[in-house]
Amino acid sequence: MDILYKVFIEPFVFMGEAPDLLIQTLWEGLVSGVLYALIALGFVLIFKASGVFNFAQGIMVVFSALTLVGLYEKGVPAFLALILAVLVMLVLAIVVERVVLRPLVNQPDIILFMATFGLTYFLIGFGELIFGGNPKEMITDALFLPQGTTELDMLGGMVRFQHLDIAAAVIASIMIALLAVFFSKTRVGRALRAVADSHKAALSVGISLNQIWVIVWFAAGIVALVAGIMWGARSGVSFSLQVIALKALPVLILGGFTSIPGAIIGGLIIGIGEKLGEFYWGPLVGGGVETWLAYVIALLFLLYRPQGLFGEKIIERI
Amino acid sequence: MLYREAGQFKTNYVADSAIFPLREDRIGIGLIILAAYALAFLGNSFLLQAVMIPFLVFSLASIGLNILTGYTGLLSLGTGAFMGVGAYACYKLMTAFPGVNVIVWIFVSGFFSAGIGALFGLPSLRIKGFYLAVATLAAQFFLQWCFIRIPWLVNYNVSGALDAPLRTLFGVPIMGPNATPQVRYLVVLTIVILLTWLASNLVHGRIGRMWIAIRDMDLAAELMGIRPLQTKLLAFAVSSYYCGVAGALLVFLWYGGAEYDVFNINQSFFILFMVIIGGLGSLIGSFFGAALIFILPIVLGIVLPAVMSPFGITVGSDVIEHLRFMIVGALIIFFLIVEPHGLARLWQIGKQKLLAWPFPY
Amino acid sequence: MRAPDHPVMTKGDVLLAVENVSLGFGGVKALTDVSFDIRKSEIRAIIGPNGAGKTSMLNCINGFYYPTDGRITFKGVRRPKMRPYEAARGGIARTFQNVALFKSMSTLDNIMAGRSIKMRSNFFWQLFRHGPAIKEEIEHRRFVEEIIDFLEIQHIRKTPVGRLPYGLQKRVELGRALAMEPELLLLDEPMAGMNLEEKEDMSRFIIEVNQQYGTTIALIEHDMGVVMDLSDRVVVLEYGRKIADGTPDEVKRDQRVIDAYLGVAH
Amino acid sequence: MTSAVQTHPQDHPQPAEIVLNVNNIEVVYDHVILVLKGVSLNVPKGGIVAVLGANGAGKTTTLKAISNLLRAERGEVTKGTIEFKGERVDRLSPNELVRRGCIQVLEGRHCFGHLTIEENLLTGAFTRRDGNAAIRRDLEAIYDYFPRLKQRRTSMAGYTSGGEQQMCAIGRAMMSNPSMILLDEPSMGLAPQIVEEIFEIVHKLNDTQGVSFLLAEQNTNMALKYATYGYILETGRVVMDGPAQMLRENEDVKEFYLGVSEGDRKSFRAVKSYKRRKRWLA
Amino acid sequence: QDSVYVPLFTYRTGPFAGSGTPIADGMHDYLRMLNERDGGIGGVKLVLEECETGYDTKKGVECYESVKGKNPVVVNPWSTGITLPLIPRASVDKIPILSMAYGLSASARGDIFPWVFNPPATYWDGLSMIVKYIGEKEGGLDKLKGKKIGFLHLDASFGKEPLPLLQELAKQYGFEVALYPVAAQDMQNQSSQWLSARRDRPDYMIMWGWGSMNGAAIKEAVRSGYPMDKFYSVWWPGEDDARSGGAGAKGFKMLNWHAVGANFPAIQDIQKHVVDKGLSKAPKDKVGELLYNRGVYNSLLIAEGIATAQKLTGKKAVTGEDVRRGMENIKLDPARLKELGLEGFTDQLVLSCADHNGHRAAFMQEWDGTKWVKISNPIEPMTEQVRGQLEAAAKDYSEKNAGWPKRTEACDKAS
Ligand SMILES: Nc1ncnc2c1ncn2[C@@H]1O[C@H](COP(=O)(O)OP(=O)(O)OP(=O)(O)O)[C@@H](O)[C@H]1O
Ligand SMILES: Nc1ncnc2c1ncn2[C@@H]1O[C@H](COP(=O)(O)OP(=O)(O)OP(=O)(O)O)[C@@H](O)[C@H]1O
Ligand SMILES: [Mg+2]
Ligand SMILES: [Mg+2]
Repeated sequence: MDILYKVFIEPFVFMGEAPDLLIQTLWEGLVSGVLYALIALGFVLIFKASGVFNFAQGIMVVFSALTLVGLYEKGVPAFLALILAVLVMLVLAIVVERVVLRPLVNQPDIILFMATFGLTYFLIGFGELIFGGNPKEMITDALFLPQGTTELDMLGGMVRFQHLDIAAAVIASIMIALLAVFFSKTRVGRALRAVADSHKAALSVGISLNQIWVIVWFAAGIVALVAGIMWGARSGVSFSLQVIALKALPVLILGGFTSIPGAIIGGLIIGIGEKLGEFYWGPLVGGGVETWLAYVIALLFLLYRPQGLFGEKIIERI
Repeated sequence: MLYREAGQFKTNYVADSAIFPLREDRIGIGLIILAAYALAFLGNSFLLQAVMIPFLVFSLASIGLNILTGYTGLLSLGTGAFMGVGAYACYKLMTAFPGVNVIVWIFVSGFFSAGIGALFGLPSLRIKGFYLAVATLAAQFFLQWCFIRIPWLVNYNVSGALDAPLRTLFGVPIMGPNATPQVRYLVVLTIVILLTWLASNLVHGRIGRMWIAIRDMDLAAELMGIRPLQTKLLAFAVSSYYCGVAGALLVFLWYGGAEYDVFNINQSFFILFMVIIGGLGSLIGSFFGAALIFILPIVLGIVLPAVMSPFGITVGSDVIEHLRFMIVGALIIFFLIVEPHGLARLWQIGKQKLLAWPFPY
Repeated sequence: MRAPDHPVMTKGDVLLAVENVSLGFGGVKALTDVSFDIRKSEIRAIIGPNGAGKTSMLNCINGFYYPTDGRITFKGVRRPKMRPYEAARGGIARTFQNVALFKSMSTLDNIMAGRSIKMRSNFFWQLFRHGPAIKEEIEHRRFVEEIIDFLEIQHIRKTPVGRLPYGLQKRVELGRALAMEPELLLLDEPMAGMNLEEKEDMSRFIIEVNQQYGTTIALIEHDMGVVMDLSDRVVVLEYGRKIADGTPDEVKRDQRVIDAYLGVAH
Repeated sequence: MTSAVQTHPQDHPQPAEIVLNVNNIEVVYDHVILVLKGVSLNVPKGGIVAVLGANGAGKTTTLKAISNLLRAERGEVTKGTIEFKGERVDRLSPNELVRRGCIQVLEGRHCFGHLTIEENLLTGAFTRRDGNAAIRRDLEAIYDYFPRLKQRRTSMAGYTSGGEQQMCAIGRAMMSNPSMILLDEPSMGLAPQIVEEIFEIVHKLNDTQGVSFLLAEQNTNMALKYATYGYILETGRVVMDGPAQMLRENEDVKEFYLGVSEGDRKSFRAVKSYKRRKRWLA
Repeated sequence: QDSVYVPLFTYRTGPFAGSGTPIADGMHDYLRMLNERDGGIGGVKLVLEECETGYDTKKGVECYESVKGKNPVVVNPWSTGITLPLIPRASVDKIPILSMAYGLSASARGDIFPWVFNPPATYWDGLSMIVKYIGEKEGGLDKLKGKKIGFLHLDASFGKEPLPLLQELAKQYGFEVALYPVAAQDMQNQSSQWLSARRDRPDYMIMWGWGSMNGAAIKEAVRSGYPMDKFYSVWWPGEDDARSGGAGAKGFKMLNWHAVGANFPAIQDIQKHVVDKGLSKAPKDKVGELLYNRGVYNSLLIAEGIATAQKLTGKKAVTGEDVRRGMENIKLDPARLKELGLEGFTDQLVLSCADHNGHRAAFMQEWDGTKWVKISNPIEPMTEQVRGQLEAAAKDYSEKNAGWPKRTEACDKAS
């Protein structure tokens, strides 16, 4: 009985008692959700366009942010460094297409997945060789990212909103909206979905896989850069940031691999779900449930909808 | 000329459905096994301890994952955790019942991970492909959390770590500080050979065909009367069994002591990559994959400085490490481009060429 | 080949009855109120224009779809909602319109896989590939070799089926279905993409299976020559509805069938 | 090689300009499996050329070699040349070829399952640059050819029936406004009426827009009815070729591909399990 | 030419490179300086070789195996995960392991672990010092009654090791403990922990972190407005970690047992003989920073071990076995430190056959926004409580490892 009370009643009582903390929790969840979504978005783009599950997205986040900061440290003005970082991502997209994707056309997904793992290894080595393994500070000021905190007295307590988080949420939302429109409404967008369906058939109708791939990898590179800037500003730019990309997995799966809105909704569900879970229920088992809660949430949703919330229906026809 | 199919006629189905129908293959396998045993007496302790034992352990884990991912087509990212279950189970068993020989417990510990694996395999009926990965990821992170949070699992050790107490076989220490690399190598080798043989029996028989059927075309398989859930769960269980045994070997016969952290998600990926690069759905590929992913970096670490020093380039260990990462990454991509179906397929093509030799096709 | 396991029915009895079956997917109605029956040991053709619902009909029969309405009776028993493997175990086998072989397996293994439901040796023996396991394996291998001989595919016994040309793949698929020793065999366009010679071969196999073992066959096919020559009775679907049912000759002359399907040429 | 009509393409008087010239190509899959052993063929401008032959003869492989889709299946042209409109194309990427007007309809449909029928058709126009209006117009034209597609335009292609998918694949290729179509088994799985329609469409496109066709087909009857010239492939070699008319009248072709001997169509029920031998495989 | 081989396990790559790099530099540069300035130790050159572990147990074990054959005189794993598998091997291979203030705390017991050294203090020592300091600030340990202390730790054995002691102290002094575990994969994503901290409002926060967890924690603390002067850490954060908190990080406190800065003759010598000659990987301005000096301290112990071994045996090219004896006889008193050019660098350290740790005092230092400032005198650990833990752990270890070899190595009379 006691257990039931602790699990089903107490957390809600507490939510009611301290609404300020509830709001703060929701806000933290929202922010991390948006940031997860931003990483997941990079996965979605590439998956949508080429059916490749890009294991390297995490390292691309780190790599792009490192390039930006690294260039800045070498004395390049911030905005020039930003442009150069974007160019570096373009070059990366082209190289990846040439060297990795082109020879592996029409191979099973898992093989391409593996190839992106090779890419990850390469980028880790390459990035550390150039920029060193030391963590760096994101150049928040030079990029005119807002800092500071707004503290609102409300509901008998105080809720803190970081300006940086607000900016992150806004930028991520704009970015996601733009991409969603681009990929659903344009000719290229349609071609992209075709490619994801079948390389062979796409080739046969004259869709240039090479061109499409460069476009999406570049887009994913830019998304990675934005994610890198935002995460970097929150917790520093270092190679360990790469592991955060793992959190994008449940987001991605929950949203359904191919859906841009899915990434954002999935991000919010996971972000808010895990913060609520950790905050209100975590203490019952000694905390730290956040590490697996996201996956369990995603799993529960999947049992109900095996293709994720917004995923394309799995066609089972014989 | 030495490698020919011609002249070897099969007169009965027993011979024809043998796993190695070619005489040359049988001799080859025999020689390899012999050489592997001989290595225990010829190799130095670095080779045995740092190369061969881990290579065999990872091969075993790869075989486990290959059964699930390669043969049955179910992607799993929870290998690390399933290995962990085996290791912790083995630890509990051998400390609770020190009287029973530890070899028994190593084999028994696999059943625990089999059970847990099957449990986490339940969603596989409904969830497929990359989506299934989330179920196994949930297993990975949840189990890992359990390993840290349940001190009972490590007998309330203050260090929170697993350690390998002294255990003997026929009076010879095989576990613990005094077990020599030779002995441990021989034990691991024997276990791996035995389990590989069993796996090969399984995948070549009815059960293996059912697994492959599910992988290739699960709807058609179901329409042929193959029960999808049972078949998939069996694959999860067998696969996790192998991983569990590999986990126990990893901690107790290789490291000799370890934290929960060796069973983290990276371990899962590491094994998955061995399976893919070795060849999905190939037992021998599991060995190739383990060799490439595990041994190649070691070799590079030795070779790179040696290659560079004649040119007067001396670089730090960190640069070597960076280069090693880059080269391994590039080689993975290279191998995939050369043969996406893994090293096992390259091997097969090589054999086919040999059969056709001296003609190109 | 042996006859199927339960010889409860004799030629001419209704083996399977489809009564007022409808099937819808969201807005699309694939089948509307279709009724017909299949008698023991006959060759029953299902024809109709593309998208008429023929494949969907087969899918209903072997449990892959469950009709939204109506009922299906097999061997006199009304079929509950069941999973496809239960239908398979009940004696219904099929081939597929888009070849659904186990691509990476050899021909032999594909057909052996078709015998999975007949194999019983337990996990333990499988593990050691010994005793009952190997005995059973050999016994079934013998049976499978008979099928291979029958279908004249000895030469590709060990070839991975993914590499075979389409026509042979269809033949292997037939072999796989035969390995189940079914009572009712559903063939979905077994001759699509074949040339004349191969169609002749395939016809021969179908007739032989039907005549020698009394296997009941439901056949979907677009080649009217084949359908008219082989089948005992024909049911015609159009837009998910049954528009004709009868002997080939009757159907051939039916004006609705000519309009909807055959066109003038036939 | 005793057939009476066995000739080499070079020996022919060349009636029209050649758009496609395949010269003695050899194809190897997976580095070890030799499939085509020297195939040569020509397609004249505005011609309909049929490639006939048993299963596994290499028809699909030939077509894929032309459209450069082989590489995606780990196949490779190891010998010989392919020219399209007088240019060597064997090193081009498939989309370059489509841009130049040569498109393939793959065997076994290959529609984009998650796209609707209409989106499928529109992807066919990917390489076109002549504006939306023209594309819309062609889309309507295709709906005219295949009314069934119009009905199902908003369904996901993955859920449509086999025949609908086949129509979709052909329509999709036509959307690219090609000057040459490589058609692989267009009649497979189609109702007789539709087969006829499809061949009529082929004929019409050929007639009115001068589209050339290379047609791999099992339905020899149909193929020879509409084609101007035919090649017969067996185990990776051209064993016979000639004008369609001539092939139709050839005794071997009649017996093995058309199923008529001594003027009558044989009944499928009557076939006996004797093994005949093709004379050219002696 | 005689030489001794000293492998250095380092990690300049991987997720922990941020902490690993300065330590590696410090370790390497001090020994290199000895080579350059004095031609080694006692006339024998040191052969230095770095082996990159990436903080990965697998690679660490591989490093160990690859250096084993070259007769190393000591091994520094620099990771608890790597230390654990090496402990049983050390006695067999006769290679001493120096796990400086990390690793298995029970290995402080020389009678059970003759080959393992973990000076100058265990994590239990460290925790007791922090609690003691907090107690003093409150005006006596008894004033802790009713207070709440948060414990933010890496959710791994390293982070959990001090827990039993913390709980015991909590019972003893009547304070409450709130735990905030941080999983390794969420090191940089700590918003929930700090959110929970807002709910629990702990009066003090103690951190047990490593790698990028430290920097991220300081940032999050600033973000969530936790009072910095109530935030304490064990000895692992570095300047970079504190700096990442920006101006808000002022007041953050941590334990340390050695000086920061380059104002010591020995470190000046490093500048002169190593860094200025381009023999170091460290940028000039990093020399003398906290973790760099930590590396120097580690090498100081190695050098002392070797020097003492030479004195004891009279040999020049000492072996691992000799160095084990040497380590057991280390006596770093102020006089010796002065001799080494490190006067005032650290408190004295005396190891013995039975005590492989020393349980030395450490002091508290505070981040003033740009640098560390020492703010306390050396704080002695609460010996009694710590000893209890240690005894229990050692007993536990020997009980559970029935086959654990009895110490056969003789003790030198000096100790
Ligand atoms: N990807 C591949 N790998 C290996 N062999 C292949 C591959 N694709 C085709 N083949 C082989 O090449 C030969 C020719 O195949 P192809 O598909 O070209 O025949 P086809 O004439 O089109 O036959 P069908 O009438 O069945 O379509 C066959 O024997 C087949 O086994
Ligand atoms: N799972 C499904 N979801 C949605 N629609 C479906 C599904 N299965 C079939 N349909 C629709 O039902 C109709 C009948 O399809 P079916 O495959 O049975 O046709 P068919 O008679 O076999 O045609 P064909 O001769 O072309 O193979 C088609 O319009 C198809 O799009
Ligand atoms: Mg159909
Ligand atoms: Mg073909």
